[in-house]
Amino acid sequence: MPVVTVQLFASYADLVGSSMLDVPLAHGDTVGDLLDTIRSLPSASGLPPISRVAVNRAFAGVDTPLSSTDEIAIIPPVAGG
Amino acid sequence: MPVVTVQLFASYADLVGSSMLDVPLAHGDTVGDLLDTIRSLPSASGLPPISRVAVNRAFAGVDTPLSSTDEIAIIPPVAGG
Amino acid sequence: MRRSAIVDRPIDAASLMAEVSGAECGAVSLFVGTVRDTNDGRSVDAIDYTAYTVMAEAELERILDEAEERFGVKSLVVEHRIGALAIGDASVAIAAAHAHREPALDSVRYVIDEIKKRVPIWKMEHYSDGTREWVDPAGVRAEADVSG
Amino acid sequence: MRRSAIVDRPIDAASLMAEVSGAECGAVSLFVGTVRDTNDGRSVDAIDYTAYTVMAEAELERILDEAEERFGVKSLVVEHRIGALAIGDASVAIAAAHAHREPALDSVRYVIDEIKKRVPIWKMEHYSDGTREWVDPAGVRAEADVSG
Repeated sequence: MPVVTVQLFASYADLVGSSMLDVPLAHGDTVGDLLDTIRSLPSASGLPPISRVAVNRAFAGVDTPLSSTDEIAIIPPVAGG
Repeated sequence: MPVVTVQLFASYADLVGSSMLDVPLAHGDTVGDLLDTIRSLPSASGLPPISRVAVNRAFAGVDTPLSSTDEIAIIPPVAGG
Repeated sequence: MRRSAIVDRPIDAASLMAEVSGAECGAVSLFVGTVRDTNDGRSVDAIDYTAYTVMAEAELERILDEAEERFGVKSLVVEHRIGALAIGDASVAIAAAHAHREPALDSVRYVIDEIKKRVPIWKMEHYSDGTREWVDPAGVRAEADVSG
Repeated sequence: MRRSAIVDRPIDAASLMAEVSGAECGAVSLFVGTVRDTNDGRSVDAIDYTAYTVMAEAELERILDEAEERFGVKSLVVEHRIGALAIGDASVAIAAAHAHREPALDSVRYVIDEIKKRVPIWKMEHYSDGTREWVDPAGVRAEADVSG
């Protein structure tokens, strides 16, 4: 099964202890499937419920299909400004 | 009859040809009475309908009573900013 | 810091920003009105601003009172310039600071909106064709009998 | 002039104002967000800002697109700083210019409001008591496991 590297930032990176998380991705998986998989990973057990995912540098809904070449990040509550 | 000196500015001063207008004031006259008197003055015949009057450096309604010691001005449409 | 003034020298917007800023304020908002090179499609060379100065100062103070009352903003400075202004010159600047952004933004907007409605200041525009006119923002222009 | 950037050096708000200003613009609006010395009643010494920089830049561009579309403002510049900031440092500055004041004021407010909602930037506050925390504006603080 292919693996995608999901980028982590700020509190999420601290909670996981890394700025990257390797996540197995099945053919046809969507953002929602990816989040389910992340929840099942022991290395990600410290993460709170994830509210937002970015695919290729834009926010993406749970139905967005993923490919192994996508740039994927999970986005903690933002605090810019 | 006492006379009050009414201050004129900008277009009003240009239209009258002076920055002051002497206006007779009867005892008990209000702002509305003053405006009626101004309308009757030949020297003020060039003025458009006056929308706003200031008494003692604040806008005053037509029912405001006047005394001869008040600082009175008629205010052309403002264009600050 | 709360201050309002009618001035007859250039306005230094950066200095107004510095006046209102403080370690307890996370948001600073600034508005600057400048002389445009066109108005209603006519080419403008310069503007003379004139004021009923003592009343304009009193009215500005009342507007700052209202802004503080409505938005809780205590750090609020406004200057309006009078005299002969060239294209690009600042005619008015308003700076506000607050712990949070909404009061800072709201108070600046309130002050400029109220200035436009009620502060006794007038401007004569000098056009490129040699004419000049008192500006009536309501749209009814009073043709100045001093043109020439 | 339209430009957005994530920067890791001090923000010069006056230079942003100069960038957007022009003879055809009668109104310039500026918002500056700065580091406050207190937040939620806690004394703050400094803030580290971090970003998903490539996405933050893309999101800022989308926000400027939307502001231009909504308000017709073409002169719009925004910079957000990342890295270690001290009390009083500007973290974000937005400048807009337009012929008229409403679009200039509206677009600045739109940009800062949208930044707060959707630009992937985070801040860790360092408190005077030696602790530090990632700030969650929704109110649920994520206690940083790097405190010490």
